[in-house]
Amino acid sequence: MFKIIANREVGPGIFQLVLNYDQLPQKPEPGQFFNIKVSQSGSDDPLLRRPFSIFDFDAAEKKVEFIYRVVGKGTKILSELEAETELDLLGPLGSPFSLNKNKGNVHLIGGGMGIAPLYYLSKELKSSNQKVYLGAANKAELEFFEEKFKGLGVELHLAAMEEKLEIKGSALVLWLNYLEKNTPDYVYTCGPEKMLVAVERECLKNNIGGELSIEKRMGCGIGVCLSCSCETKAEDQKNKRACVEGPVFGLGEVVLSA
Amino acid sequence: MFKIIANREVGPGIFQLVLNYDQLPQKPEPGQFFNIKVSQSGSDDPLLRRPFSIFDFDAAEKKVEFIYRVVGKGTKILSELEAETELDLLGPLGSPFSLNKNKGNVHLIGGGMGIAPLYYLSKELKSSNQKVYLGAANKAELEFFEEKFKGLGVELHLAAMEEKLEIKGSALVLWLNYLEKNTPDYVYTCGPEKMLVAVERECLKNNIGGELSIEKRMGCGIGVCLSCSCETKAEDQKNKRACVEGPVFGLGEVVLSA
Amino acid sequence: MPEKQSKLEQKITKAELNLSVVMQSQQKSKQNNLNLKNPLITASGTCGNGQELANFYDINQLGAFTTKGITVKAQSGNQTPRIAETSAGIINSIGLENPGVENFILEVLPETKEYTLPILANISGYSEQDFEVLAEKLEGREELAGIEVNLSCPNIKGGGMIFGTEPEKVYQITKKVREIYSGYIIVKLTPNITDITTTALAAEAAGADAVAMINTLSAMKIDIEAQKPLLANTFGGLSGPAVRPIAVKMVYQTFKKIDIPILGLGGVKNGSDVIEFMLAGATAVGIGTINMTDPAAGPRIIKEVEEYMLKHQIKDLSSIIGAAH
Amino acid sequence: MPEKQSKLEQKITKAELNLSVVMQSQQKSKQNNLNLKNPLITASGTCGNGQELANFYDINQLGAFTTKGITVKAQSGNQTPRIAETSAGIINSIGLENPGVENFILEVLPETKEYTLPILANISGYSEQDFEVLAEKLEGREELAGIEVNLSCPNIKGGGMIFGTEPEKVYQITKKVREIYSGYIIVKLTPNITDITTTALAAEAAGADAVAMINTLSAMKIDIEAQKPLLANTFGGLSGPAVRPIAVKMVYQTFKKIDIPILGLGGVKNGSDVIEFMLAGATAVGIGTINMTDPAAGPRIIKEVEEYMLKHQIKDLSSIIGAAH
Ligand SMILES: Cc1cc2nc3c(=O)[nH]c(=O)nc-3n(C[C@H](O)[C@H](O)[C@H](O)COP(=O)(O)OP(=O)(O)OC[C@H]3O[C@@H](n4cnc5c(N)ncnc54)[C@H](O)[C@@H]3O)c2cc1C
Ligand SMILES: Cc1cc2nc3c(=O)[nH]c(=O)nc-3n(C[C@H](O)[C@H](O)[C@H](O)COP(=O)(O)OP(=O)(O)OC[C@H]3O[C@@H](n4cnc5c(N)ncnc54)[C@H](O)[C@@H]3O)c2cc1C
Ligand SMILES: Cc1cc2nc3c(=O)[nH]c(=O)nc-3n(C[C@H](O)[C@H](O)[C@H](O)COP(=O)(O)O)c2cc1C
Ligand SMILES: Cc1cc2nc3c(=O)[nH]c(=O)nc-3n(C[C@H](O)[C@H](O)[C@H](O)COP(=O)(O)O)c2cc1C
Ligand code: FES
Ligand code: FES
Repeated sequence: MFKIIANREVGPGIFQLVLNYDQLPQKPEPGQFFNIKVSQSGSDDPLLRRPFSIFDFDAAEKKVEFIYRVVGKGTKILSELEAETELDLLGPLGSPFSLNKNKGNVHLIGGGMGIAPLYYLSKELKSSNQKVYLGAANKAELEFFEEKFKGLGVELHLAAMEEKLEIKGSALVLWLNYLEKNTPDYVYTCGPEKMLVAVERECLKNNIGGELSIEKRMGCGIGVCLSCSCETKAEDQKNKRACVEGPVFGLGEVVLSA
Repeated sequence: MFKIIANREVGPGIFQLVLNYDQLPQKPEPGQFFNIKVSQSGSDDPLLRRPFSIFDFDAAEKKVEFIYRVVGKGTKILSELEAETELDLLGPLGSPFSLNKNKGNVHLIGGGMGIAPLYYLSKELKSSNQKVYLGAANKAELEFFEEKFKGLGVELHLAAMEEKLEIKGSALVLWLNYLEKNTPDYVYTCGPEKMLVAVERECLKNNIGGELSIEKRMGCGIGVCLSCSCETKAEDQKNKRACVEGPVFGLGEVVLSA
Repeated sequence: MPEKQSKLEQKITKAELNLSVVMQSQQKSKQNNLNLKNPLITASGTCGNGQELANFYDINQLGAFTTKGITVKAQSGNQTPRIAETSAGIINSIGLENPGVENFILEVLPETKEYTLPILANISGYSEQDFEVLAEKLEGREELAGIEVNLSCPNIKGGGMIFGTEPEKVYQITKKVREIYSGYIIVKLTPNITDITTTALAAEAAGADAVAMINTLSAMKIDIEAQKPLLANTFGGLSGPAVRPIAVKMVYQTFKKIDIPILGLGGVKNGSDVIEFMLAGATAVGIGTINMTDPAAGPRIIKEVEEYMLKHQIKDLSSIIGAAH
Repeated sequence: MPEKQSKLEQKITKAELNLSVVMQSQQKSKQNNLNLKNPLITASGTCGNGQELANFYDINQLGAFTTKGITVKAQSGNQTPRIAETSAGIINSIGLENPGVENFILEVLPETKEYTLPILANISGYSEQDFEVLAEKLEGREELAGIEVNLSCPNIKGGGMIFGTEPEKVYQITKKVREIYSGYIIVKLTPNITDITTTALAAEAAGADAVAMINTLSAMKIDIEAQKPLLANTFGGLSGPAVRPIAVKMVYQTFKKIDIPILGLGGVKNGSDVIEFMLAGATAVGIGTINMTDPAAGPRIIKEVEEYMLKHQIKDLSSIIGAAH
């Protein structure tokens, strides 16, 4: 059982959800997600759980954190829940980012809510050789993230679409600006699928390895329903499930739709 | 808009819901009800509102109170709502008990949750010549009501099915025991339909006037859907709606089903 | 910056929004069209005859009003319970409680005279002949803009829905009504059918001006404590948000097959649902169950539709009809 | 007091409860019956092939397990999005993604060998002949207790559901499969039909041992921002609590018309829903969508059924089959 400790707006329509847990089946890793039931006990609507990436995790304090944007019915209901409310979560689910390889110069590129999983990743990577490129609509959406990432002491670059920070534009353009002078050995990225496609294209072209995390509509989050199938580029063309084999995939592993 | 001030268990599975209101279209009268939306904003389930009789009303403090038993999905959800939660209510709805006639010796007979509307009625009747007969499953279910009615200074008789209070039995049997020595001029009753049938039969036989309040499954509570139609004993046999012409009817006015 | 600027310049304002829709008539004269100031039409049986809603808003804000279904003779309806709640839906078996067409004309119609919006009378029959009688009685009634022929009521025995599941019957009854009644005719179809386009085509061929879909889905709930059907009538009709995806699909599927307008309904709750039905191909959209749970829904839904139009910079609402195809 | 006492004495305890049900076979030998320790059967396509649920509970606690639908050849399924949420329901258009019957036999069946509960293979075809091929391949496979013939998939073109809407086709396919396959045969019917009893009767006449109802209802959702269908496949099948009242009605209506057992399903979420289906006439009850939202539902539901039995002092669960009639 999970209990809400805090559920507060940290940007325009963006909420930080901090939960306390009794116990977890395993330690959550960066890139994994939880599937959260947002309906009242006994209510059949909304029916499906909502998947959210782990933003932060603290084993000592038995805390798991999420950052979510209010976009529809489920996140609206979630945003109205008060502290002390008990929540029903499934997880941690899915395959995480890989951490253990010797990756050299690492870039993290996050757009919009795709930033959420990168924070816990950045924290766990523990490498000093990390550069983080984040983009969002405006400054207000980035402020919370900026503060958090600064706390990790990583090199941080910010862009916004509606106003000039480092540049006025997307995380992608920001990163591309740096790419030539500063080629990474490995890339982690999460954000709009269009951005993922571009990052993937650029990396494959330049022989840069990396991983991406995608958002697919999910029925179950546990691998039973095949709602989240991704076409692969493997020879056997076997589909992979975003909820089990993903949401993190190697660059070039699955077919993205831009 | 209504806001929960208190929502606490006052008996086994029985809750007292105290609400604050901004404004009401009119002063609620005893026997009227409110139709409460129990689902979260945006959720489509449970779909229908839940009707509850007014237990108490305080215009000075802008408070309206209900007593409800947790019986199913809707009342379960209601019982889990915390103070400060905003609620969507429609009301006051329905036709109230009549108060203004010179009624002489008045009996109030309430069974189970049928006691709820009788408290506000008893309070508003203001007559000293009031005798109240209440019954429930056990003492624990009656304790809260006992205290409240005692506060009104009316003559109070209590019965329980599972243990002996004044008698071991129903409110009906309790009342019938008194009926011969103490014939009322007017009767108000609310409770299980079986009880209403018996009270009605007894009163009609003895030429005692009175009113009863019935619980009918309702679709709308405002008279548009005809879910709550009651057959009448009137000559034109025109149905009456429990939510508009009722829930309070004169004894003998509508056909009860025992 | 320049793009933004020019967008701002072009921006459609609320005052410019045009929510009106025209339900074309098959009868060639333009004056037979049903002109609605917006696509919202109350669904029969869920709004009484309008008076009750007046406590919540002025119903003249809506596109049109449909009265509770009437029959030739007065009906006291089914036994209670007549309503059961299900997941995001309700099952009703009201059983067409109504005063009969004579009293409807004497008592109900005069009350609607105050309304400035088009009124549609919903008619139901136990036999084909019933529909003829009803059409005759209502022919020429100036209070009415048209009639909705309910060939889909699941709550009456030996008639109602059964007519609506057979394209030939739909054709025959519609044709007869068309011969008698000169106003706007909407034929209301049942979703309890393998292929609703067959009955939609039949209605069109017989001269209906429009079809309405959907009426309720045949359904039941069992009281597991009493171990018997919860509704006194055993079966009833399912409506509410639960059925919307079925209704939208039927509208979508029918849109390309017929040329007459569709009144889409089933589970509409918000402005977004109205948009969904219109994108699927509905010209007008019915609001039913929502009136029961949220009597002030009408104007709220209109506001939400307007917000959508502003967001998407849609000046004429009718431009989105069928746009999802 | 004395009544209370005697009631206490007679009281059935949890240990005495008998949840088992027998799905009788039309083939006269008793050994062809499907014996279930309880009525819960996983619904095809909602439980993978069982391994994933093992993280949540031992699926051997259930009555039977139905595998994801298989076809003759491997299928990669429909494009995504394949799922849309609706009010108290979901629409799926998975499109029968599966490895094909050969791989099913080579890869999936061996994995089920660990299970001690009966396994049913769900088969789908694009042509009548497909069903024959599948029946041949599966005939004699000892891992299987039977097959579920899916004549109702709304998610594949030119086959699937269309078979299930025509009683003659249901009869023909069932008869062919019956001639080839000697194990237990359940024919899964579609609710997208005017009268499901016609196809149930056809399945029975052709030798099906049981019928399953319902598969999903044809439905759609439109993405109003993009102004196009949300599912890549446009249409999909509606399941979940929203459809339960329709499913229960169909089971109730069919129970009196056929003599073979009914596997009832559609929107089961709680023990009370299992009871509802059984009271309506189902011998066994499928659990589908609930496994997706609440993977540990199986044992919870069994516990709730037991609680109901204790409350109502029902010793043999099978005694309530059809009791609401
Ligand atoms: C693995 C994974 C991790 C995610 N992590 C985050 C995160 O950390 N922060 C965050 O803000 N969002 C995250 N998302 C997206 C988030 O799940 C959706 O925004 C959310 O489900 C929307 O729910 P809703 O009810 O408000 O929207 P609605 O549109 O009402 O939802 C309707 C249905 O569509 C699904 N849906 C809608 N948008 C998305 C989407 N973008 N991706 C997947 N399903 C969607 C919903 O889950 C639901 O089933 C993640 C998605 C996935 C798959
Ligand atoms: C005019 C009126 C006044 C009432 N006043 C009170 C009161 O003061 N205190 C109290 O505890 N109860 C009262 N009731 C009964 C109360 O409305 C129901 O107990 C409640 O609706 C049950 O909701 P549920 O979701 O928990 O039960 P569920 O069984 O899940 O409800 C399913 C549906 O059935 C309806 N329903 C179930 N039981 C009843 C019932 N007994 N009467 C009418 N509809 C029912 C529900 O409203 C809902 O639509 C009153 C009923 C009416 C009609
Ligand atoms: C209580 C109730 C009564 C109804 N009565 C009628 C009726 O008299 N005639 C008719 O054609 N449809 C009737 N209907 C069907 C509705 O008009 C509408 O077609 C259906 O409910 C689907 O729309 P909704 O989901 O918005 O309610 C009734 C529906 C309800 C819920
Ligand atoms: C994701 C998903 C996949 C399904 N796949 C199949 C299938 O392969 N074969 C089949 O016969 N039914 C399939 N169904 C239908 C279910 O087995 C079941 O009949 C239906 O969902 C109704 O039950 P429910 O409401 O409990 O889910 C599928 C349903 C869902 C939701
Ligand atoms: S969401 Fe069900 S398999 Fe991935
Ligand atoms: S509940 Fe709708 S008319 Fe009374």
